[in-house]
Amino acid sequence: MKLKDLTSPFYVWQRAFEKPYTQSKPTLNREGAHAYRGFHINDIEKCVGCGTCEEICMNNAIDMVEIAAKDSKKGDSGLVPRFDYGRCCWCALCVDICTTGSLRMSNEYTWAADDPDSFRFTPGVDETSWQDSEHGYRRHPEYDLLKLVRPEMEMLSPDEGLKSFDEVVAGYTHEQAVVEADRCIECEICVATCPANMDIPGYIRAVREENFEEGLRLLYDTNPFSATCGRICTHRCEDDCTISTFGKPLAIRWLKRYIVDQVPAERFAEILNDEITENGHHVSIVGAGPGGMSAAYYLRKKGYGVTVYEAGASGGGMLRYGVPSYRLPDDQLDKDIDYIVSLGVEVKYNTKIGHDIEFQQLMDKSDAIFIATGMDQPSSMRIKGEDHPRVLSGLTVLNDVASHKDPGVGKNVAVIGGGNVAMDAARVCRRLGADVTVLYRRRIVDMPADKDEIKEALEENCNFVLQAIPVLIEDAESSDQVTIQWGEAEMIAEDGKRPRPVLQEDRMHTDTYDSIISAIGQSGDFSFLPQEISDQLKQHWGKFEVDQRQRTAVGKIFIGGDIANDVADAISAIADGKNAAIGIDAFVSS
Amino acid sequence: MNKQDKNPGNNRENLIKLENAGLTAEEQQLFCDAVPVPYEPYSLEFVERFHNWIRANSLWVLAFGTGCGAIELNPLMTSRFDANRFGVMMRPTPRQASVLIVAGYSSVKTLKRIIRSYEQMQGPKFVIGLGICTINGGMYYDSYNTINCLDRYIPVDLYITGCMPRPEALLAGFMELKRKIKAGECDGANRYVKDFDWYKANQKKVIKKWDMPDYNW
Amino acid sequence: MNWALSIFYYIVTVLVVLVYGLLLYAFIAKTMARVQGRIGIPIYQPFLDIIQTYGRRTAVTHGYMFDLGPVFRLTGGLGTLAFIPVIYGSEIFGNFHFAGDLLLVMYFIFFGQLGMALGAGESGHPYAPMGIARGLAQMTAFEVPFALAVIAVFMQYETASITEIVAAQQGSIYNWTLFTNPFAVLAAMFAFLGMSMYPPFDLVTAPNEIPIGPPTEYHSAYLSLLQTNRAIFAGAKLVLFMNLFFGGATNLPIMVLKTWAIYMIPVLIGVAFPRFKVENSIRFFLGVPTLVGIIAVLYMQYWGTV
Amino acid sequence: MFDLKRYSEAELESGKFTKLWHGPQHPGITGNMSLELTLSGDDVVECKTHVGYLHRGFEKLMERRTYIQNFPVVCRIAVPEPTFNEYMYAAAVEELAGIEVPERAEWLRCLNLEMMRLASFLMWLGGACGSFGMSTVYQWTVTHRDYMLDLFEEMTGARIYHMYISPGGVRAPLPDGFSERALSVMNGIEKLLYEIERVALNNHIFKMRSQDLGIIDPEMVDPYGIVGPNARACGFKRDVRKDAPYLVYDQLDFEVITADKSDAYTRTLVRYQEMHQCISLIRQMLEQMPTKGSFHADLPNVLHWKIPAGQTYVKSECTRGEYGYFLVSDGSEYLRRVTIRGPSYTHAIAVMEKLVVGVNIADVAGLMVSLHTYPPEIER
Amino acid sequence: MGYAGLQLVNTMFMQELCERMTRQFDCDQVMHQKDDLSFLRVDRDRLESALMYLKTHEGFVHLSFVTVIDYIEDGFFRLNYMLYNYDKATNIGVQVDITRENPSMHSIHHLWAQGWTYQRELKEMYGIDFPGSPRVDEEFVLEGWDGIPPMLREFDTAKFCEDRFAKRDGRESQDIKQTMRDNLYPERGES
Repeated sequence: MKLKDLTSPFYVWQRAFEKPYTQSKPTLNREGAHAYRGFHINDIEKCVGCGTCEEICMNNAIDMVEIAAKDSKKGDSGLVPRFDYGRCCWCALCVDICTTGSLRMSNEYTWAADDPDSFRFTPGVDETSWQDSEHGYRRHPEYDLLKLVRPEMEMLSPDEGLKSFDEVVAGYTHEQAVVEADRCIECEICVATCPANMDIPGYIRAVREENFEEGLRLLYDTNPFSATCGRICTHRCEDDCTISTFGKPLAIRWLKRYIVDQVPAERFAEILNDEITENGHHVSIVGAGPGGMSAAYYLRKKGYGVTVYEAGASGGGMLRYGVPSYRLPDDQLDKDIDYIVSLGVEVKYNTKIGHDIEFQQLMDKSDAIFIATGMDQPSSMRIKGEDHPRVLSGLTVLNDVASHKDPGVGKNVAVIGGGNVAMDAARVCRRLGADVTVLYRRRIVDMPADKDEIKEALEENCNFVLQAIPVLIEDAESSDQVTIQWGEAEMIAEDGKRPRPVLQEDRMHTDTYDSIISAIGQSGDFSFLPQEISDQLKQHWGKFEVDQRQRTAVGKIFIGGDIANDVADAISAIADGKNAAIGIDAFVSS
Repeated sequence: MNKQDKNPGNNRENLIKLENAGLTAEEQQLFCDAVPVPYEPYSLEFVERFHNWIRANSLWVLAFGTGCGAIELNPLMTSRFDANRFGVMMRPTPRQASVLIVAGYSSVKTLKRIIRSYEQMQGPKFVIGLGICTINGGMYYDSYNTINCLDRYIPVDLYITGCMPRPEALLAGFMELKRKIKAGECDGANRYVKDFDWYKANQKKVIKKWDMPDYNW
Repeated sequence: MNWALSIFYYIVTVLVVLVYGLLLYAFIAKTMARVQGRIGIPIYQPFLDIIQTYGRRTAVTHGYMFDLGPVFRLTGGLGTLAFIPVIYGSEIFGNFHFAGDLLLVMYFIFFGQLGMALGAGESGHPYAPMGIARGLAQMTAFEVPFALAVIAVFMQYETASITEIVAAQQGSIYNWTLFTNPFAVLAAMFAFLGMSMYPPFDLVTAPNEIPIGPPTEYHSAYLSLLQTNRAIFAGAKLVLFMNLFFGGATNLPIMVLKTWAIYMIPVLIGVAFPRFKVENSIRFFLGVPTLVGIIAVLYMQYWGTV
Repeated sequence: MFDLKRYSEAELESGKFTKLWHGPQHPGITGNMSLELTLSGDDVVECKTHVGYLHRGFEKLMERRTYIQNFPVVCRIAVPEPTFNEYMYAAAVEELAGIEVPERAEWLRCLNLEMMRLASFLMWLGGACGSFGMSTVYQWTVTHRDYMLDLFEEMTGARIYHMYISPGGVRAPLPDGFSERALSVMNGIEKLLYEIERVALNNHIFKMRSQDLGIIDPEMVDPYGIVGPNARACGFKRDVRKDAPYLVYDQLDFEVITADKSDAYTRTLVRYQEMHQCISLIRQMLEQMPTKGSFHADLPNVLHWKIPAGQTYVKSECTRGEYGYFLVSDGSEYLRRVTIRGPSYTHAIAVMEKLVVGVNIADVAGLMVSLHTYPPEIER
Repeated sequence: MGYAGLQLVNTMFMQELCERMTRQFDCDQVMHQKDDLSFLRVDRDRLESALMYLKTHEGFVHLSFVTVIDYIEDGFFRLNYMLYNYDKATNIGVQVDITRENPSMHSIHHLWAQGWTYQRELKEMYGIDFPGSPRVDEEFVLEGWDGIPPMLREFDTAKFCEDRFAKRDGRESQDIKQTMRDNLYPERGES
């Protein structure tokens, strides 16, 4: 025994003369650290209700609920997360994975109550003491659970692309497709945005799991033009993809294309296994475009006898004549149409209603009629001289190219307009070896064309002249040429509305081109409709008014496609076709 | 609180029969079925109020670390947060304790001990459910061995959410408990007597090895 | 003196000692808390605790002995206090005294413990008898030096009346037993360490081994009685030691000061050391303290002249 | 080799001996478990451990959760020391999934682990003193542990369950000014440790109580699978950090601490020295740690993360010794099987039951603490 | 010799060991997971001797754990004995496949004094019997368990929970796709 062992313990008393450890102030509610994972805060303005938080929560602590302050809209389900603080473990995975960054945490942590059912709240909606807290856990900017970067897809270089009409986009390789599909968080927000309400997360999952047969079945559930849409769809879904808040949206379109590319056309029948039981009814469809053929497919699947009347020599409508083959090769379009035809749909080509057959005849022999003639008449620029022979319509140019004819645009071309047709026309002209100038009234962000198309057009050295309003078209010195007068425009916003281009009279320019391609829009031609029917069908801004299932005021007649919807793209037409099929089925069977 | 509505079987016949049920009356007495005695508040109101004030300021906590929440009781009771200065003290024996802290999840095996401890405590007694697991199962909502809602097995006077609740949150919880006791709102022990059969039925539903002596003398 | 009045004075004394005992307890608890680096209980906390346990509305009993245990314990405390002059020469705090009261006090000190032992033994909890066994064993052990010290004091003052012992120490600080008979005081203070239930001798209630010990099963009003007794008994013990060895007290402040100082001795050691096992404890008391006690007696026998 | 029973079952049940339950509701037990002691007088003649009061079925629950969802779950397995679970789980998943962790993340992980070790030891040291009746030291150490928890709170966002080491790296870099604050806490703890050395380790009664208590014979170490400080205290130079260096331990300067006799006191001493070692390691790391660079590897989409089929065993040195995860994946989004090997498993059951025989009832708590066991990791 | 060098030696040791084991105990499958971890598959009846050999002759003195993997699809349990060699710093996992029906295995409690604890756990959690192992039939972590062993793959803990432990009601979550359909395109998109 050492004496030191008896004396040194008394050293404890030294502590009595020091300041106590006890934290006397503040005793309660000491503020948590700045990055403390306390109670949740949700910015419901930002929240799109994607439900990823609910999915990742391992404790089932999150419910997605409807709230009064928010409605569903495209790209926003209108739901917000409600937390059960009888479950939450404050791991903050929900914050890490939050696609919009709306969810974060405060550094508050005190909540005591006697009612066990009271520990539920909807952050951002329910009044809480911590909702304005500045501190608390946030996802570190360099730390991502979401996959924000798209794999680079192989594309023809602009120079290469210009040399031929070969497809520009190579499509994903297997690895790329799986990696890209893996990015999907399956929030299902995009389903509402897709006009056809395709099961996008479903077929992306199929890609991820490399189950392409299942993927194809899912595609054909809602869209019989999958090969086509996989190439040229306007992919509104990608605009609303929740990943796009912080990163690149999912390449939904390319994944769809990837599925169809994996399955050879011969195996479609075997995989889709569409068994048809005839039900004895007959439906006539006017127009073999995407809308018409889609309706034909779904009606046929339900057992209807279907006859499609097409004025052109082959099916596909605008997809064939309006979309150049470097975006949509003909064989791909044929793949889709051939499958539909193979189910027993009768297509009468070169048959124009009102010319080869009277509309009334269809009315008499069919149980229902679906009209999807599309808009094939170019709109007028409403300026003087637009009937000049060197002023061509964009559609005509594309049509000629599609039918392997030379449109004769010359070496120096002006394209007027900013839509997809304008872009296509410009790029076709580039492939024909012309220098292209695109004149557009507004800014590049206002262009209705696809972002990809604009980008590719720019890459292919199309010269964009923006905020340019054509004023006058005149003869040029040479008869092979034409002169256009245009003025610069200023974007002027009037009382909060969308800015409008206003012509600046003092800044006028005059240019001379070999030809001018006008591509500022199209309209439909409904002259085949008998007057009494035409009177009954309501029109609005050149479009027919229809309901959710494409029904019109005339019971038997259903209308869809570009002539009925506002967006006028392929996928909307396909969706219209499908919904018309449902509507017709309901109508006929009632 | 319409507790009656929540009680599916508030008569003695509906009690779940267990393996011990077939024993002779003498042996059966060994197993807890006797209804505890309810207690009356003092007949004079100001006396009761005075006592409530005293009870609130002298909380004796049973030192039973039932789950992971016990880890935050250590700082609470020691120098940094020093709950002693608020009259909160640890008692190692249930007979003397007035507050039972169910610290987080309770496994079925522990629940049995919790009930046993609770029944040995003398009224008025208070129960604090600590952490999410006592409220709605928390982390272990799908575990085969942990209960989800504590208030089905013993009456709970206060819940503190968190995983784990920090010592400060615990202190705030104690302040809230004090407020409730002073206001005379904590009648958990009498609720337990009143709905004894309901509680027992729930307990017997999860605790299958029911060799619980009667501790309600 | 009127017996009724002296009983009234006694009751007053008990109350004062109770209050003082509780305050002293709280103060010591705060001191120990301070060493541990915290603030500790409020000074009035022991009062609240007593009323709180008293205010429990249910109680269970384990038999008559169980009920009687706390009563015996309190009787021990009250009896001890009854024959100790809290303040020397004071009419109110003088208490009862007669020629052999020190012996009676010694008896009362054990009476409480034994009564408690009987009661707790009936509680049925295994920790209670274990605590009792430890407590009695340790008590027997520290009783040896304490008895020797008291014998030495008897021999020194040639009286068994506490009042007279106090009287003999008046006048100068050098008249205190502390200076006149240092060995006896040393031996007694060793025993006091054992009596006061602070580490290293707190093995009766050792919380990490046998939680609470004998009173494990005591609750509600029983516990309230025990707590009351703890305050009174601690006060009585302190006053006894003050009277026997530290010259007693002639007024309240001196009493407070001296008892506090005596109380601080076990506390001083208590916070610095862990707990003994029971055999260590017995071995300890039968070692040096007993030796010192014997020396004290021998010293008085052969050299002690006052 | 199994058992050195001195009494037969029949004798134990004969009523000759006292049966005493030590726990689960008992202040002298670590965590929530119980010892069924059979006593002859004050001495234990037989002991049965009862665990399972904290059983949550983690291994089952983890089979039901995706790989990312498991990472907040695992830290609950050993409550006072969650970080090791996070690291082991992350390491196992990374190994099977073939993920390369950035260097900075390795340093941050290592720092986090060492801080956890120190915090855990602090609490343990307090408990070791407290179990012998020195509650003063317990109060001090728990407070200083709380200062460590403040650091954790800053670094990770939580006090107890940090959920910081996620598969792929860590969730956040160090906040600004962290190392200054960490160093000042380290200085405080170092000062405290010297105080404790004076007050407890050089305390006569503490030595008296703990020396020769629960001696682990070197012969016992292998059959009983004793690891960590318990084994090191009887001279085995075994430390996963040295034997199979993980994270950045091969870049740090430290020696394996051993002693020559594993009784309760020596085990305390070994751990005491390891605490100093922890402080030194933390200081080294704060100095050498890279302050730039990525701290989290790219993961596949965690919502449907599939890991190729495989099995692996990863281990690390926690405060109690070898802590390991055995992970089996079957190519799906869910793991097939995980086994968590906690050193408490053998320390608290087999070793405890052997060592406690012949020990005084008063020393059971002290012995239990000196083995440093955490019940939640036994039953999981 | 640095750590890397040591590791190279250990790797070689490991390969040689596996070869030796394959020769002696007919291990039908050897899997090298990493430098210091390999798995061997041995026959049920050779396990004891294999473990004994590894322990006494090859220095694998430390039993890290015993566990089992339930391959319910293929109808067998795979027992896994993880051993460790301190000198070579290498782990070896010895694996045995046993049938899922009335599973039973030789006890190893005489090889490692801690072995019985693992066996007790496996008996409770998987119902694998280890005849002769001490206290193997006592309850280990569960109390009053009345169902099939809970760690078996066929035991559905979520369902069990639902049946036995009451949940708090008032929790309902809305499906995003369905809500958006109801609100935005109620009549479209169905097939």
